[in-house]
Amino acid sequence: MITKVLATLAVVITGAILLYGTADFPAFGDPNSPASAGVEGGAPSISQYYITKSYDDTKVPNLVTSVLADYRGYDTMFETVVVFAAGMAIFAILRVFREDDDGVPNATHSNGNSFTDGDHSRIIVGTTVRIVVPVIQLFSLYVVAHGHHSPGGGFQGGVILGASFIILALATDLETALSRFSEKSYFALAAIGILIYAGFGVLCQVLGSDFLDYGVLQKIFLTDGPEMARSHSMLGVEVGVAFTVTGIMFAIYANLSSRGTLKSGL
Amino acid sequence: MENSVTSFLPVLACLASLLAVPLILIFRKEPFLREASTFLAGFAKFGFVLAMLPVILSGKVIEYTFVEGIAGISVPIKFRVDGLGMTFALVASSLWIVTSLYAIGYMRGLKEHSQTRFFSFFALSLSATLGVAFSGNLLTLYLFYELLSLSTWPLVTHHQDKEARGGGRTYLSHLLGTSVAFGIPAIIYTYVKSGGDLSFAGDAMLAGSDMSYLQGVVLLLAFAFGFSKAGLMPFHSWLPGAMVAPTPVSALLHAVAVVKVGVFCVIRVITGVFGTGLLEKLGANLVLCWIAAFTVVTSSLIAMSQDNLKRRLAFSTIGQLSYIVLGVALLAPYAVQGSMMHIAMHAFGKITLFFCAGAIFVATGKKYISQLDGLGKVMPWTMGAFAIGALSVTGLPPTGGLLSKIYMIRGAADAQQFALLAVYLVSSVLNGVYFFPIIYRAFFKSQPTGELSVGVKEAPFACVLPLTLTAIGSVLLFFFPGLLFDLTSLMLPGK
Amino acid sequence: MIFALDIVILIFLIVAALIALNVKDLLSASMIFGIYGFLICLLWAEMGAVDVAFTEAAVGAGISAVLFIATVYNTRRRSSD
Amino acid sequence: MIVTVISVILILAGLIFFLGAAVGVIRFPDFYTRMHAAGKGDTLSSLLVLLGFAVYQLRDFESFSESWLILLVILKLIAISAFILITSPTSTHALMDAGWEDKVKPEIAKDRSNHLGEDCPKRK
Amino acid sequence: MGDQLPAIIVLAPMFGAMFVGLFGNRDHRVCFPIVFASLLISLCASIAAAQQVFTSGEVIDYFMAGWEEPIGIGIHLRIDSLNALILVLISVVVVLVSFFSIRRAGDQHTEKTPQFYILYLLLCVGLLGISITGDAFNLFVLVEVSSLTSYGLVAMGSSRRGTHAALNYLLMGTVGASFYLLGVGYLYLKTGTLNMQDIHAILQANGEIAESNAVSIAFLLILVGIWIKMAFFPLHGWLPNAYSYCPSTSACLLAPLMTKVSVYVMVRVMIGVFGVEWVFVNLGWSHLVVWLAVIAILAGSMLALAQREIKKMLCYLIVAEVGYMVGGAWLSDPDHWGLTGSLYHILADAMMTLCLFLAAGVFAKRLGAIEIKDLEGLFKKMPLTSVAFVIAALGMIGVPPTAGFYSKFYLIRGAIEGGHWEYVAALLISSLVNAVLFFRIFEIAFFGNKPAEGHGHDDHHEEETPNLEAPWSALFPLLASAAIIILLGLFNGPIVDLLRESLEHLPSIVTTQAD
Amino acid sequence: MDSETFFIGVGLAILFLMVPAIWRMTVGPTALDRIVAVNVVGTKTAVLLVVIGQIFGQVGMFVDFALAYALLNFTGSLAAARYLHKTKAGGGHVINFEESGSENK
Repeated sequence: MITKVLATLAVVITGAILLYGTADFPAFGDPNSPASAGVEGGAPSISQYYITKSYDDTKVPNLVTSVLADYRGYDTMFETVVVFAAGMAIFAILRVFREDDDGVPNATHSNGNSFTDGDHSRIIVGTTVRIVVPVIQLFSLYVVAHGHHSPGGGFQGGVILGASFIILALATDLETALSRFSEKSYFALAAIGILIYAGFGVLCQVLGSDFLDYGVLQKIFLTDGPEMARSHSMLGVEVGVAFTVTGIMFAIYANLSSRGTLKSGL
Repeated sequence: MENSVTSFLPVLACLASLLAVPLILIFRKEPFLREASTFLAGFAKFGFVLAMLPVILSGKVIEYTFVEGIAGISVPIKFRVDGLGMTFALVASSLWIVTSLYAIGYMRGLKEHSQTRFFSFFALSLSATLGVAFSGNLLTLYLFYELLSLSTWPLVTHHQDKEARGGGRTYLSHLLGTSVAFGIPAIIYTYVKSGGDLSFAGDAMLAGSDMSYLQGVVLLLAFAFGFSKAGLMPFHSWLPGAMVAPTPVSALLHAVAVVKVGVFCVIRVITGVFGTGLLEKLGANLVLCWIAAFTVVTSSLIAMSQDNLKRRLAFSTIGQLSYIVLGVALLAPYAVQGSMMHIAMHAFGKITLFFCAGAIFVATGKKYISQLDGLGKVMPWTMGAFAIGALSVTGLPPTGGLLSKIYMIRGAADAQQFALLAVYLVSSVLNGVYFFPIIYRAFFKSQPTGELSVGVKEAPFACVLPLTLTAIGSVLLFFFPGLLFDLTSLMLPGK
Repeated sequence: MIFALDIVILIFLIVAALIALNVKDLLSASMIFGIYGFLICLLWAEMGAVDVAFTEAAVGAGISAVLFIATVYNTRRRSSD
Repeated sequence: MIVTVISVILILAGLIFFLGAAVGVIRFPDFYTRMHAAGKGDTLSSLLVLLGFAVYQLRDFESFSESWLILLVILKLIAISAFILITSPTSTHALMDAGWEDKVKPEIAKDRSNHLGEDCPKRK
Repeated sequence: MGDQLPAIIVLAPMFGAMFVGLFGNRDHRVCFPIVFASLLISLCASIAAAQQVFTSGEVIDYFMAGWEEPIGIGIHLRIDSLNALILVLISVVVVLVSFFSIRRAGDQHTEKTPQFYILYLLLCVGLLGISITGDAFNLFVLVEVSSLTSYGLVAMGSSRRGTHAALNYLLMGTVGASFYLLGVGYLYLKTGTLNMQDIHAILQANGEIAESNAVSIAFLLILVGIWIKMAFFPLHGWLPNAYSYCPSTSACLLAPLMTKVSVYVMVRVMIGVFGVEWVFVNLGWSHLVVWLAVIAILAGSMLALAQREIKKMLCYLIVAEVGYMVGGAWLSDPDHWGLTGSLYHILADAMMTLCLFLAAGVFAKRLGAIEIKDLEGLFKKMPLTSVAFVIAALGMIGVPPTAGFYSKFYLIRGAIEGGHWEYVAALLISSLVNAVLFFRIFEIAFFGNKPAEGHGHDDHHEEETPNLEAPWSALFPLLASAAIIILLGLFNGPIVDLLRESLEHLPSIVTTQAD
Repeated sequence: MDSETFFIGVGLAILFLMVPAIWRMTVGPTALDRIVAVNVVGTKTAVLLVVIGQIFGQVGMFVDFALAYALLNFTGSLAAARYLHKTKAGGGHVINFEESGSENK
């Protein structure tokens, strides 16, 4: 009981301190706050720079994607590394290798259409899933590709693709999902994703500029200016992120729901 | 800066015994070769020290820098050999040869276990002792001081039995504890106060700085108790505790090397860190004098009550050490020179006494004074040397102890400290009181009949030879003190 | 930012959060967490941050509810505290 | 003008059906009835509201060639409503089935026995 | 190629991790060569960068993705004299522990070796990234990377206590990271930029922002967040269990680095972002924090005294050492000796902790010794390992030739000049307690193998005990780290001179309590 | 009244129509009732997103988003159904913590 009281006390104190700190925050979204208009002591405000110059720097209308993938691309790379590390950590903790288990989950059950067999209650869900999942996967590719123009991008697309495999696993069972997207392949996909991302970076270094400086890739993409090269390479980078996130999302689900045995799962 | 010569000799001298350690480890299977390598190292060390003697006598100072120090940031690790360092080095290296001879006899006699480990740590502690002797600044001094306490711990606890464990624990807790608790802050405070200069060269570090009386006293006591190897009263109990060690260890280390290092550091602190001028101005030295005086008197009283021969000698050592501390704290030039000479005199005297105690134990297995009746007739050489040693320690004519005592008494008179003069005289009498009953009992009492007298004969030759040599040494020091006198006088003008 | 909607969604959010903490049955707790995710996505959408809202929608609706239920499936259903 | 009127009508109809569903969720006695209200009510009302918005988009539609973008939006809106139409009933069905498996007892008036038992004895 | 060094340092391990991800599963033997190659590359790169910084004296600036003109838009990596040595330290420790991990691949969890090495390399990426970045938000992302991988590494062991400890570690670590993020958010709202240099300039330029509550609360949040990551005393709950119940290879990797890099982050935030005179003069918390550090030191040492397991004892020693570093950094003495001492102590303590944990790992593996009393007759059974263990222990106690003494030397010097006598007392008491701790172990190790009866028995040559010496893959890192401890000690002059280059130009603080 | 306030009105109406779902969530005697609340909130959110898009004026941007939502919305209830199906009236697949602990020692 005492710990509950102490815990609430700590939460209340921290909350009070935080609120006290917000006393002299600028109003929400007012144009001449330090964040948007900059302060005279330091460098010119970065928000102004992004808003005015990001289109003619990277030819990408969606400002968020350009900041995410190009200006602060280094951060996003490490965000993907965090996701990758999470997948590895969950594998390291949960994955269990039985002595008799040969490691490769073999789809042993009947070869009938796994969507509708088993007890009849799976019919309705099975058919809906058979209709919806392909659409979701197609839509997720659209989201990845369309990161430049509308909200979306590598991370969201990857998550939706991962979710589609999870829906597949929910509708039928883990074995069929794993037979379509086995352990070896989703770890390889995850590793390839980050390699694509970092590969773009190193490619820029090889061509003589700094890490992740896509402008110099115009020699490869044969675009007339560095801006279009930046836009193309951002798309490439987004694809890399999508690969990693898809692989890791499904890895986490597979390990979590089957307690690491990759056999009978939720 | 007086002219200083950079030469590699001090390093060779210090490392000579260190190089013996691998030799000892290699020859651990053949005892003879192992003993030979210890001897070789002993002679080499003494040879290198002698080689440095002419340079020092001509007034120059030998320096050698291991690690450069950057001004104001880090302190260099540097050797600087001067008169005081030379006297102590001469004493330590010469007596090491004698002690290794004695140790071989003792160890063979009692068939001790793991002798390789014993001899290697013995050699290691000797190189640490010389390191302290030659250290050029307070940091190097502290470095070798710590190495010495660590390398002597396995020696003290050599028997690995219950008493050894207890003795070792008190030994280390005192030495390491005081050096960390008082030594480190004192050194760093001096470093801060003197603006980044810890070296003994030139005039004393804190000579220029403005120190209040209180700061002076606290710092002086921190140093005095920090270097607790000098055995000042509250932190002296490690010395009787260390008697648990085999006799060669207590002979060389606890009569010559370890305790003298403590006193050596106190002398360095008073002459090198404070400088006699500053102490006189502050008058902070009187506190130290009275502590030393108190130690002298009480340790002599305790010594009288001890029945175990080695414990009595231990308490007498504590008393003698406080003689030296008292002498230096008096600040009078004669007293300082007398105390420096007393290092050598007491070393020769006390080591003879410890050798005799060991010889008696090897020959008869007896430890207690009450059992020594009539031993003089049976072991004439040992007891004869014991008598000479006793004379030297109490400071009577035919032995060197007298000279250093006279200087110290003269110094006390110059400094108009008549009360301390009285302490000197009284304690000399007390020395006599706790030594002569032993001699009387050995020579003039008849041997008790029955079990004790049969088969008792003189100690093995390897034990008797060293103790006679040191006895002769202390007598020689009386007749030819010239060398010792010149070395210690070198130190005086500068301070 | 649409002030009117904002207030209502914030209230719902707080209610959902408190309930999610107090409910004993872990399955309902994960379901309420699903609702919490939906409301957060709405909040960010009406504050104008579309990309973040999209991510929260995909992760909140798509995966985190399912992962919570999978965890409850593999552990106990009744929460201990 | 006519377009906005139609869309307002559709949206209001949708809201009314939402209201019906909402009342159903509160008032109905047991799980099945609430689920039934929520499932059906929400699907239809979302459909209506979304169609209302799709119609509303037509208000500044000139010709097929220039404002194809608006058509795209309308198509997507219709797609959303189509998918809601597909997925929402499925999830209702799945939950109902799970509820039934979980032996959740429907509220039946005291005197009426469980007629479902009689009607389809074989499906226990 | 020379100017690409910062990127190479961070990315070599990342590429290594990915290649292990791809090729490791097929055949585990290929893992270690990739790991070793990538770590070696980053080691050479960091040494080259450090050498370049110290010879030319100016800072290496590296603008990620080429965005340079307005300072804040891209991410900006900096290697100055402050973090050049930290980079070298991390890569050295990481290479040494990779040797130690060869043996580990042999026994438990052989199926998970590739995953272990991936987490291992990604942790190195996180740590190197943290110490090299000049951007506040990027620091958070890298803290995330390193904490996540360390949760994985701690939880990998098969023992149930290990996973439970990892859960506590995860919960507290996430709280710490979110505090840091909140702090950075507050700062962004008040200054409008995320680049450390830029924030510093803004805080210097206009006073009223620096005076505002939001900025001081931002500093408090960042500080508390980092203190949790650092296991500073009141917030250290996760460390003892996490580092003692996890597999010994992870313990050897995490113990020396995680807490020390967080201390570096605290110093970087204090100097680089908020500025020294703002932190000490404007805020004036230095007395409070020094007293907290004193409590941390004493509590850490006392708790270490009470432990029976070796690793638990070492963990509480880490808590005490963190107290040293935080106390040192906050001494606010006139010419920054406290800061120099704590930076130097990062280097010294990392090596000492590495050596001690390697030794503890070897004891656990070869002798099955978990408790202190199992270490009977250690000196006889494993002579070489115990030599390294003794050197590291002397370092912890503060015996001169080792680096431990010199770091205490600078810390105490700073404390005396800053007038913090309670900090001096705490340091000395803690050294004494360390002495008792380690000599208790030496006593058991030294006395154990001889029956405790009187002296003078007959056999006089040592009988041969079975030599349980550790394999070379464990011995090499042990002896190397012991040697480095002594070398760090002997050459502390030049090292501290380099460290002080960045502290030189800081304004000296003339505070009231300087006596 | 112009279209913007109308759509805010519609938004508010939908939000107020969510109140019973939230109430069902708080009170809901069994877990299943709370799942009903999830379903109701789920579908309403998709519609609300389009309303917010309309208030902001760029429906095109929000439509993608709402479509994603509509597609992913039913995973929650599918997972819950699957869970209940698997654990059949609490009997079926109950793992006691100790036994599972020993298995992966």
